[in-house]
Amino acid sequence: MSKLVLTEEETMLADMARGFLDGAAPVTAFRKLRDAGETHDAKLWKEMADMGWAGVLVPEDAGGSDMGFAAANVLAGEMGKTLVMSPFLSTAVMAATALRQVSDARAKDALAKIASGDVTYALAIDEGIKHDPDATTMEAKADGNGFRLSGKKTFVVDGAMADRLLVLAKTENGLTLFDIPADRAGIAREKSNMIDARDAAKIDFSNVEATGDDVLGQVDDAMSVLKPALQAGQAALAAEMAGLTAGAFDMTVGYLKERKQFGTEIGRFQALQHRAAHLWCETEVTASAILNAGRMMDNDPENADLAVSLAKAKATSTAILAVQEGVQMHGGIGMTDAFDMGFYMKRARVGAEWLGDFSYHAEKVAALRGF
Amino acid sequence: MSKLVLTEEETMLADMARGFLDGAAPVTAFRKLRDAGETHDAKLWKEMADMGWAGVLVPEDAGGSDMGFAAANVLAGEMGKTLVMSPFLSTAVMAATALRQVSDARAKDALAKIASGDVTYALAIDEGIKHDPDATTMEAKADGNGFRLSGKKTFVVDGAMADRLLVLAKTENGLTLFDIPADRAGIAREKSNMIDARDAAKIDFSNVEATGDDVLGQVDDAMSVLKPALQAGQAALAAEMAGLTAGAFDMTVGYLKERKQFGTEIGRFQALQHRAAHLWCETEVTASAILNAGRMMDNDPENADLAVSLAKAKATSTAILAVQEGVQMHGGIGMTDAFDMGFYMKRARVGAEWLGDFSYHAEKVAALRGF
Amino acid sequence: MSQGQTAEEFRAELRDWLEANCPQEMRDGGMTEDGICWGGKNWVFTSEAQKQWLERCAAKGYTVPTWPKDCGGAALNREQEKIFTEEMGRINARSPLESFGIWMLGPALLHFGTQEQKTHYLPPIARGEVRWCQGYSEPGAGSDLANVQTHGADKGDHWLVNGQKIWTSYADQADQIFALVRTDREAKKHLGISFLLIDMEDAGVETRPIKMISGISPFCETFFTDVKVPKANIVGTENRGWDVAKYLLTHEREMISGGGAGLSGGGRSLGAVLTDTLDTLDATLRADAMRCEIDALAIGLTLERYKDQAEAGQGAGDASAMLKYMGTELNKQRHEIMMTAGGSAALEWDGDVGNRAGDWLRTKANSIEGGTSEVMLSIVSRRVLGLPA
Amino acid sequence: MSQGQTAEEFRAELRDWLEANCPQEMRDGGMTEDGICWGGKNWVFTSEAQKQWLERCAAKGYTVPTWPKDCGGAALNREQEKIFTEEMGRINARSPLESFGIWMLGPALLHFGTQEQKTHYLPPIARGEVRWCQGYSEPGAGSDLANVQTHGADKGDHWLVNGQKIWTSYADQADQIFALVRTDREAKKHLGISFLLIDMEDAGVETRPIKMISGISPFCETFFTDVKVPKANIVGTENRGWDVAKYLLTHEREMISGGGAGLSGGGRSLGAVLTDTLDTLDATLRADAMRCEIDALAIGLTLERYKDQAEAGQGAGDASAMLKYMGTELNKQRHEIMMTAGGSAALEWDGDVGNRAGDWLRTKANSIEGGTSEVMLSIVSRRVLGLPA
Repeated sequence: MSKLVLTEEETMLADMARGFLDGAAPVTAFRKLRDAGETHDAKLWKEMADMGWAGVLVPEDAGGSDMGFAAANVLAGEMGKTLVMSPFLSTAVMAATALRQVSDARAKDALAKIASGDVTYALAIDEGIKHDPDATTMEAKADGNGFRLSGKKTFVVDGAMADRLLVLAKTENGLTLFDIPADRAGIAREKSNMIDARDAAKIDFSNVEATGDDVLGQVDDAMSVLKPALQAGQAALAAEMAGLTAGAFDMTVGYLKERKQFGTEIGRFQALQHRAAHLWCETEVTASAILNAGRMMDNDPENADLAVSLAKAKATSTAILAVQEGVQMHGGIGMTDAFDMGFYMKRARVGAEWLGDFSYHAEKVAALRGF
Repeated sequence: MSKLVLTEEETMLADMARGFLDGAAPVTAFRKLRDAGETHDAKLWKEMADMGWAGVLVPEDAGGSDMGFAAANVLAGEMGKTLVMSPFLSTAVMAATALRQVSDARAKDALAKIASGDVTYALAIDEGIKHDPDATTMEAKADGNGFRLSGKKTFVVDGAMADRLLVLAKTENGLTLFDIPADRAGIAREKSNMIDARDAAKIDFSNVEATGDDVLGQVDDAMSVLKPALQAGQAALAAEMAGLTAGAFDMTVGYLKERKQFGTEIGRFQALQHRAAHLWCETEVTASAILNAGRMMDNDPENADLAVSLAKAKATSTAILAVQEGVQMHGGIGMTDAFDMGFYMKRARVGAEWLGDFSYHAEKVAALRGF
Repeated sequence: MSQGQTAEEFRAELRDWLEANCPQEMRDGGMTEDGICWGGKNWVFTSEAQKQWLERCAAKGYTVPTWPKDCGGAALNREQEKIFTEEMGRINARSPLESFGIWMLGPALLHFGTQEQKTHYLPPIARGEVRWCQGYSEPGAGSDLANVQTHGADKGDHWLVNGQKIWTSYADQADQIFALVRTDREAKKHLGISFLLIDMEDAGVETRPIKMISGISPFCETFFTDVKVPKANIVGTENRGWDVAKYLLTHEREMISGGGAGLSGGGRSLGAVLTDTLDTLDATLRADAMRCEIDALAIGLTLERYKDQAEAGQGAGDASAMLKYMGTELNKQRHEIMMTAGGSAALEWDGDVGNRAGDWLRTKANSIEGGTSEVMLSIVSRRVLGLPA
Repeated sequence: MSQGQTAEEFRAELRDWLEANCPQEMRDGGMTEDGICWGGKNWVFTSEAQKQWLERCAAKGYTVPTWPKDCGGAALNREQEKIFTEEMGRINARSPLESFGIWMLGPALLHFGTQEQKTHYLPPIARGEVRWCQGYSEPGAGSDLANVQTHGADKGDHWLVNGQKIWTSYADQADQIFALVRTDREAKKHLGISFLLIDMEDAGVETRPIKMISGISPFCETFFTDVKVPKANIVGTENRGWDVAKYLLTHEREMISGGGAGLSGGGRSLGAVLTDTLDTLDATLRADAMRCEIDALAIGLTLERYKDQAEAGQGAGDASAMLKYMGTELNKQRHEIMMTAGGSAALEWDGDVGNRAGDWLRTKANSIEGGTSEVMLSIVSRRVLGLPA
């Protein structure tokens, strides 16, 4: 197994990403989009595609940069620091990973379009208020050579803007994953008014036609395609949350050093020092879990379950702590919309929930550890 | 409902108890007993009986002082502060409460002997490692007009020294509570080597004879007698733990004021100040729960379940926090046997476990609050 | 209700009155942001029932049940107040009126005001005719409340006030403001402050809402430019306004500690709230909910205990910092748990579980406003435990 | 094993060697207090197998696998060391030898010692022939380790040492002690201390065990009265012993952080330990166990990451304070949870669940010895985060 240190390439990638994002997508850019009610920045996504980010998990022969999961996590982490709005997780990480599980010309073509930034994807998986793919009730009824999809999906991240949807539905003997255009007849998308100001949609499928060609992978066997995709998404989301944590933490430590009260910097108060120090310790420990998840997915994907759930669970609890401390230590100013900390708090909450919350992954860790 | 303030009588009782115990049973007395391997101080118990403490829940016409549950909690709290070793909880609180549920001459006689300090009791209830009266498997087989008891009980507090035992056993259609002398043929008692240096025993019952007269209350209906007794014990134990918490906390705050390091009192370090302050807040909140439990048991015993489980759960978590902070803030000295803090830590652990741990009572609270 | 009434007579009479007078629509217990009646000159009743309910309660003194009758109250004693809370809770009645006048200025005037001030200012508060806001904090001062820069220059019969306040709750909707103003720049920090009453319509008073992370604007910035404040508009003694402020902070702490979490008056079980949206609770969620429920019950009892103590003549004093700290931290935790239980539905503004996210974000201010949790812990540490400063 | 070996060749050879040489009795993974072999002149082996296992490992350099060969080690690189840990874990082999010589003095001598000191002192440590203890703390100094009063008077060819140390682990069973001694009373606190090596059999050295709350006495007080210490017995430079001590504290932190919790080398799942004694875990217990397990795994990976970083030339430095803090706090929590799961059986000394109570109480020292958690947090705060002192 590779070492738990960033490689030289990874460090360079992080530096390069940071440099680009500080210019092209600082938090002020997020604020502008939020204020304008925009949930997608097409120009930014095109630039990311040009840098090979959209194709980070696309094979080179499909035009990708094929840098691997650890590299994808590095990018997600840097995006997290400045709350970058992009379809990176749904398209470049999850959809690409799903498509990679299938080796046919159609999938290769789809991967090429992801890498070029020409097509975006969203995953229409969940139906209830908690992440639970196994509880899918939406039906894909056999109809001649194809299927008819009817049902509702919720919390479809990037679902309002995506060009295509990966849709999970029940078929006769199991679950099947469909890859269909988002504008197909019978699909109605309603954009949700999300607290993190990002794109998520409720999608209604009313007798939507799907052919056998629209099936990604095998009928009744969605999970062999979907599971690696979800894992990749969970790990990258964990990395994004660690980035977000770092962003919030840096603001907080900066404030502790600069803000004066009762005649001295508040960072001189030991109670705050120890809480900040504890938080930093948690971020260090979280970083190890995320690095490990990337390594496991790249080197031993069959056995990456524990590593991924560990990373998502730990990143979630650390991010929640970081934004709580961030707001509290900033005092009243941290509560105002004019200040950025609230953005971090809201995004942390959405990240905590998406693709399985702390409990969901803690239960997985417990099961894999024998209790 | 009576008010959640100590009455004048209760305040006087507390002051009087403190005065007596500081002289007769300070922590040094506990240490002496521990060093000598003694788990009972007969002379002390006799003095307590003379003051009416053994009969705190015994009706006046049976020679008791009949001060009520809130008063019993006051006494338990004061004993907790200096780790007083006595059969107060098993005998004066639990056995007396059980006996009070039965109005016959035999019970009255037994109550009189409790009040006078002449007879001590222990409750032989649990068989597994966790408190769970409903899981009793020990059998009392019908045998002529009487019963034959066979099985094992564990964690019988005061079980090695008690004169009599209240034994919970399965009869044909339910559970039955027996009140028998501890030296009856077939009973073998083995004293456990407890971390809190108190009396607890494993007791083996081998075909022990019991007559119909030995049944306390009705056959197959142990709980109508036992449940109030356990509740009284749980509340008084919660009070003892709150006293123990106060004892440990006072030592800790005293140490913070006096101990110097890096050239100043360690109580000047804000991180320790805030932790101490938080702990004090927890003790205040715990005090309310305990006062409320006493009031409910005295005024509305039928509906005291929630109040009692709340008190035991909260007292447990606060005590565990108090001794952990107590040891940590004292540093190395707090870890030595020569220092008293370790006694508090060990007793807190036993108190946490006895008569239902945090989880046990938290589950009860949840059930009573509808989840 | 007469002085000679027994508790049970009082309860029976009250129950009958409530039955006859509380409109059905006001029996939904609604303590959401939308359900509250704040009163004031600009108040627009959300329904005829809300108006009726306020008027009927005001007529009986039930908007401020413990205040003296000549101040608009019903002069209930502690036992009667408990019964009042119980009976209101029994029919799930909404509070007829909430306001900073009731919570804050009222207690201050009852303690420090002249008889004339009491009968002048309090009855309109009790009737919901005048809405007050609070002007304590200033930009940059944060937790250091006594760091007051807003200045009142002595002009004989009035002070000429200049300066700026921040976190003035609902100042844009208030009729009057009670404010801390520095009236002696030479004195020590705590000894040159006066507690003044100012009309928001006075020339020179301007206010600007602050948008919060929860999307709403419950707070404002308020600016004073050459505002004339008559000398009669002072509560307590000149330059001793800090005494009034300190006294009020205690009240504010108790209020914030219990209010948000619905602790007094038997709030709904957290677990029951969670099982509204989820069939089963995962181990970690259930464990968190149980701990939170235990703390909520114990803190609720502590509020009761302190009220009982107050009636017995033992004021909470610095221990009110404990109530404020424990209550607000609990409330934040409670809303974190509710967000987790609400899943993706809680991530939308006004989604299927209502404005749960807004309420959650609002709680984050609880441990900042009215003195931060850190200030509360320092108060306990120094003044209750006597640890060295 | 030769330098040119591939990883897989090394693994195969090691596996064969372990299979042939590790006695069956030594394959129980026993890292309980009783199972440890500490070595030293007074050591009494608990079994023939323990003796054999030590001798066979020592002959291969496997008691100190990463030390140079001329110091008694096997000169394994980081990759080989990982394989070594994995293969030992695979057959559940006990560690052949543990000692303060291995953990503490070894690293100090390898970094600061002369070549002569290395080859003189280290091989006997590696063979388990000499047992060392540590003399840092002094009565009353607590966390203020540099507050050294034990004095060494310069007598030309030796120092005459007088003073007292406390918390000297197993000093009553050790052959030698490495101690901080003040050799310049005029210099600043940190600049007058030397790091000296002293024989416990020297005239004037006395030791007295301290009984702890766990009932055992792993620590002693150690007294020095006119003890002559030759000038050659210094590590590093005179009066610069604090540099050595600081370096060692880093090692100690990493050791304490991982050691107790069995974090490196895939310790057993906490949940699995709990379900040994309980059929089902209540919600709160299960939730606590899950959180603890997640933290244990993440902290274990962090230890691995820091080792990998060290090999890549990035020392942990002050961040080792993080490892110490997180590891010891976790270990305390883990044992609290195990006590709860052990129920009444865990409340007896040596009850049905072994000495669980003793182990639990022992962990309480983890966050005190080798620098308290508070000191660790202050180190992180100041040196890592750069917050003002």
